[in-house]
Amino acid sequence: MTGERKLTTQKAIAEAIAQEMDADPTVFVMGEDVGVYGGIFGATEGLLDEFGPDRVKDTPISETGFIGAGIGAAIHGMRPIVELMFVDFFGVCMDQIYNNMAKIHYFSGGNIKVPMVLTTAVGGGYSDAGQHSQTLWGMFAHLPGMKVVVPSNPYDAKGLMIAAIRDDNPVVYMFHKGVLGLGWMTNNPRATGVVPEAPYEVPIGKAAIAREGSDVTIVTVGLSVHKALDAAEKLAEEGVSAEILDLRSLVPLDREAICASVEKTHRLIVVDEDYQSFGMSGEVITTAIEGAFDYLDAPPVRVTTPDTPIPYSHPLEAWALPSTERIMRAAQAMLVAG
Amino acid sequence: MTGERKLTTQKAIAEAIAQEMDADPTVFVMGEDVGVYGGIFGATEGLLDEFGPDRVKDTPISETGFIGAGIGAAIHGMRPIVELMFVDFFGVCMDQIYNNMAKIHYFSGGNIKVPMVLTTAVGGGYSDAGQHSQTLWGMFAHLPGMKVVVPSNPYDAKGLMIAAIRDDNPVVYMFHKGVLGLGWMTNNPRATGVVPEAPYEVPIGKAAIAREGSDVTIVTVGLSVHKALDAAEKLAEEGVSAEILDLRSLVPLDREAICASVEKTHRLIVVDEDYQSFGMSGEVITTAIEGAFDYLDAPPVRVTTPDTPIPYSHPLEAWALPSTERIMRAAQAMLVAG
Amino acid sequence: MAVPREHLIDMYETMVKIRRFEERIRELYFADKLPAFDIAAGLIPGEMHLAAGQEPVAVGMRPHLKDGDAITATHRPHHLAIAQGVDLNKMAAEIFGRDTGLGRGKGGHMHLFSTEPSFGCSGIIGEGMPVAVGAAMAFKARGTANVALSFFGEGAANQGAFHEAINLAALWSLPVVFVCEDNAYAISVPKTASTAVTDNSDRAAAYGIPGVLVPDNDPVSVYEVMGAAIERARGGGGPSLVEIRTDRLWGHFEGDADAYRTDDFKEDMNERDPLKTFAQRLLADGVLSEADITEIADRMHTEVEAAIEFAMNSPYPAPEATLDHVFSERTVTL
Amino acid sequence: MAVPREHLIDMYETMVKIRRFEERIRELYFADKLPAFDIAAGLIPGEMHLAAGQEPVAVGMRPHLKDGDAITATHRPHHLAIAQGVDLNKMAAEIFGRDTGLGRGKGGHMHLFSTEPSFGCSGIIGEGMPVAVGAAMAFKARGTANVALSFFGEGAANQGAFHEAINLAALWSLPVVFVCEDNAYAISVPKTASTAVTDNSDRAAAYGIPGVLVPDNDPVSVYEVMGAAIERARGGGGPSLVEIRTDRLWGHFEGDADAYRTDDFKEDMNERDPLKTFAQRLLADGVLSEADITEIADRMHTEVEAAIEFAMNSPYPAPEATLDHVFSERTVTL
Ligand SMILES: Cc1ncc(C[n+]2csc(CCOP(=O)(O)OP(=O)(O)O)c2C)c(N)n1
Ligand SMILES: Cc1ncc(C[n+]2csc(CCOP(=O)(O)OP(=O)(O)O)c2C)c(N)n1
Ligand SMILES: [Mg+2]
Ligand SMILES: [Mg+2]
Repeated sequence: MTGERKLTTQKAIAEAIAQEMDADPTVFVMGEDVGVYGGIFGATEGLLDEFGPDRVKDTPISETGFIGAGIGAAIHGMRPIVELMFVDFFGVCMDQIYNNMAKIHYFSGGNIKVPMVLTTAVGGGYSDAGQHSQTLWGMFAHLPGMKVVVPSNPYDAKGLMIAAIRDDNPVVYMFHKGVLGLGWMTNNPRATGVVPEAPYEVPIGKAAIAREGSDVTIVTVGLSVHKALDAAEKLAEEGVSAEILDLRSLVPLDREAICASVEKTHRLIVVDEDYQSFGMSGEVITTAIEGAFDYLDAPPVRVTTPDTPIPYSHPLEAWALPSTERIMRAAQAMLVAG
Repeated sequence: MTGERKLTTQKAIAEAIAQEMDADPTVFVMGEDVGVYGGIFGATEGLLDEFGPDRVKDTPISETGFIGAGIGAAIHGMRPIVELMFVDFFGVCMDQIYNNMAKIHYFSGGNIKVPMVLTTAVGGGYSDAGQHSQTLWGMFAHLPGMKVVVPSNPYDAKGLMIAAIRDDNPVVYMFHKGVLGLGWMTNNPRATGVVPEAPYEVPIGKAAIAREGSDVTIVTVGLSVHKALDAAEKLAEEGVSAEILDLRSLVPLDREAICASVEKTHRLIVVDEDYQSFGMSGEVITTAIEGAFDYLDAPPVRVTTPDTPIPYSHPLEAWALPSTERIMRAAQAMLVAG
Repeated sequence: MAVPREHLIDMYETMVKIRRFEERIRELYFADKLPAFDIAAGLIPGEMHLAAGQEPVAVGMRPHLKDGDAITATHRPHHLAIAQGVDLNKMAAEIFGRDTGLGRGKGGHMHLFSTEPSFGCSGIIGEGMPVAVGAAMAFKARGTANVALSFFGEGAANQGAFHEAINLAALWSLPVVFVCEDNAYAISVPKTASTAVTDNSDRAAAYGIPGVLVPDNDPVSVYEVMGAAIERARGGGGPSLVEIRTDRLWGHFEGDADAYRTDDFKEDMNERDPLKTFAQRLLADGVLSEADITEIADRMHTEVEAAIEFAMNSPYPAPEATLDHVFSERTVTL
Repeated sequence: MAVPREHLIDMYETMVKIRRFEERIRELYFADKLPAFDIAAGLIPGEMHLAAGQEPVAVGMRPHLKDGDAITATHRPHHLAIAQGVDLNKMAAEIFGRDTGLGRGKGGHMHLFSTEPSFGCSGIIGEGMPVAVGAAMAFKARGTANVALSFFGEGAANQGAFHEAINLAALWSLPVVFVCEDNAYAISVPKTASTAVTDNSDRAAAYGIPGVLVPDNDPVSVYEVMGAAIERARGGGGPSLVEIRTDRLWGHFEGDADAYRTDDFKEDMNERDPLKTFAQRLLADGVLSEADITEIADRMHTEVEAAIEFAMNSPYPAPEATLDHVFSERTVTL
């Protein structure tokens, strides 16, 4: 039964890339340690053996250089997949990403396409400290011209990767380390799931209802989807029915899905592993306010990472990042209050 | 009457820097064209003559290099003022800004201070196109560890600059080109105003009520304060009383002032020259929702730059950026609807 | 290398065309901006960086280009675009912010993008250098014998992108020619105050590639050096780094008081104006007659005028077009 | 340069201390993480980059340091911090995430900051290089005869920050020594696959400064070269660039299967382990006796053990301390 075949998210990503490389000779991969190592988080595992060093290129530690080169290659007929090892490193190369990759199509009045996928690992929870644990998706989503996708499970990871590679626009593909199912990360049962073998797309810009519910809507993305699902299971025992919306992409943002769910449940919690202020949590709440103001029975609430660098020490980090417990407390407080 | 002395915002900034350099030998300035040229936007006008090339240093076009050097100097007893010519250039040096300047104090558990001011020009409206017209303050405010100030007038510009230089934390000081009163920019009468000669501080983190009103609160910052004031004057003729809150700083954000004004007027419009989504407009609205939900008579509205790169052609840019007309239309629609 | 007569003439004609274009843009830039200069006003608002004096850099490479070659340029792009043969009408229209422009008015003078020929530029120092590397990667992968040329100022040679891009191109032996237009100034900052070495061509040693200096802003010297570098790249010999000493005759941007350069400096520079000196040389060598010179001027001026007229008679884009072209439509679906 | 006996002994002792520290961290890192390795678990969660084999780089500069000198290091910082004399207790406590740590548990092993001596490091490749330049600016401005030392891997030498920082230091003739620790690998990528030249010391030519190669991971060679470079910088002679060939004996981080390096390579490397070879040489030269060697090992092990104990007996910070130290209090008001 191929339909019942299970993969980890990491293997689903690597499979998606392999299938597209197979189908389209213009697709190639480059980045630090994507070759022999297979990517620090395994996103390019096995590709070097299958496709050789011309299509799976290890690079120097020159993110401005090789991301800019990805843009040039994309303009000239290739479909590069370029890995920025950790999203935290964006600062050494953001000009190429936000001012160049994301704007050339616009500057050219639509004449030039930049079909490039920028893959990058996001997220914390394993004490990798303040320069290796950020998500930063709110910042990428703030800057126009790039799609931003964040899969939370193996099925979406494969389908979104295939959609991203085939998309004629720049797509930033953020994979959360905690949903990859890596052997050396804390075991996460939801990081393994059924993944069809044949290529398929998951449309970019459509949220998914990860769990249906009627009392409160929890909008989130990435690893926090799992934390929200855990919270929802426990809340169900307390008689609270939580609906969980997995955004799957921040750009385009599925504002309709947010409002539709809020219209149903009348309550909104946003769970965001990114920094609290000036980011995703505010945007999602504002979206609900703009589209479903009259339906809200209580002010929406956010469960986020506070506006501090991510601390190293385990008790601090565990306190700072959104947790199942914090989500539960937020829901309980809201349902009592509202 | 020194109390009645008038300066442009640009001259107020240069005066503030000069006075602090005079008072404190550890203060120095570096950046591209800050010397003979006096800064492309005049923020360092006259300083080279007064303080010489050791304290007013022209740099190569090496933003990572000299912003990083500012950090090193700040750690070792200096108080550098470092100019990033346009905020749009952040992408070539953001690692030094957000991962280093903004985080060292935290990483060191408070043992190391980085008393540095990063000055930068922001804003559009004069057809400088998509890599020279952005404000991006929402992005800076999203990333923890740096204060973010945005003066809208000469008095605040001087006082905030002095406060920033004396602050022991990194401060990003964003001056909007349209409020500087430069001879070669479209004349803006509000860019000239009374500025006391003696040094003074304007506290970082306190919003100012730029105009009192009772029907609707308009929260904004930078040049849009002026547009909102123009709109308020016209709205007054129509019998609408708008209160205008000039945030002056995004970090710290004066959430109390936002909520207090909304509690008074029951209506909120946010005017933001930054990109609409995942930025300041959502944060201000969410702040009001969190703090003054029950006071709101209508869903807050935003007047922003859409999520597109800033277009070059005048009719496009004029349409894209927040304007007095758009602010008026928003207020009118809200007061009719609400 | 003997320069064929038709190349000499072609280079001269192109120099005239470039200079005329820059002069006309300059005139029209100031229209409706004076007496109280307002950068936001007039037919062409915004910053305007003109390349008068730097024509030799552009025309010297021109005869060596082939279909499919790519150029990445800077905030000062007109001379290179014209020399490569970018559609002059569309380029002018873009500068005037019109719907018929290369970017339908969205890009403006610092963001001129063309597909045939492949030209791009940007407002960020050093931004184009890695892009040229990527173009060369595509040429290599697709097996076309094309070359990517990356132009940048001497100020840009201190930007990290310079180092990363050249190392990549050298490492992967890609068909790129890196060309530093050394006009001795980055806005007001002289090269001596920004660059720890005298010649950026010496920096080629850091990447194990050839570095060549063209010391004299002479189209023929540029022709020779660029010919060799392009041939080398096209033949699989890898990248090289060329530095060309040139002159920016006018201010950094229009409206720049240019007070940071002495009158002596500016006088010397104007005396060695390459357009004048090249014309004199072609006359002296009998390549062109006085009548040819006049005819060329007329023909080039007419061509430029036609482009300016095309631009000025073109409509502005509709304001709501702001929202177009952030993303393209999807062309591939399952 | 004859090396004084006490420097030889000091260097050896410090090598022993570093190695012991790395060994103990390694052991404790794996505590509670195995059999199913979980990076988030155990006494020391997160990434761990150890510098066993690179001790010569650290101890060779040590005798030349003065009070007030500054070091910026990388993600692999322990050897340098120990050699500079950073408080070992606080450093260990930081690695264990305790409230008594250098950063009260906020920074962790990649973010060790000390004021006396002035030490900093970071998790971003190349990030410390410009910071060292700024430290040197402050030394120059304040008239102290101090030097800033910037350490980075050979992988970092292809990052733009390398270029920008060295150009600045050379241009302004600042007291900085740039030291490339060439262990031939950046994670799995060999230097040959990342760097267009063989020796990064040759890149000094791009900045008109001295470039020196130390080819042999020998503390005495490092001592000599670093002594000259530091003296030069301290005396106002400006920066230099030193590349030291060294060996990373273990994986890139702990848990790395290190499958990208051949067994032969690893065997050779272990055979030339600098701790062993330096001990042999000091024995052969009569600088130390077997008894000295044992005594030093005991003393250094005891010192390391005390630091580890201090760390493990220290309390964790309170969770809410997360919110502290984003900003400092204001110390100056009007
Ligand atoms: C990253 C970045 N930093 C600064 C600037 C501002 N700027 C625009 S042009 C210029 C000078 C460029 O000098 P050079 O590279 O020599 O080119 P030229 O103007 O002389 O042609 C500067 C500093 C910029 N556009 N991008
Ligand atoms: C800007 C940036 N890019 C990539 C990384 C990921 N990374 C961490 S260490 C490393 C290899 C560094 O190699 P090298 O500079 O030779 O130092 P070594 O690890 O050998 O000591 C890489 C690529 C990073 N931390 N920062
Ligand atoms: Mg120049
Ligand atoms: Mg290395």
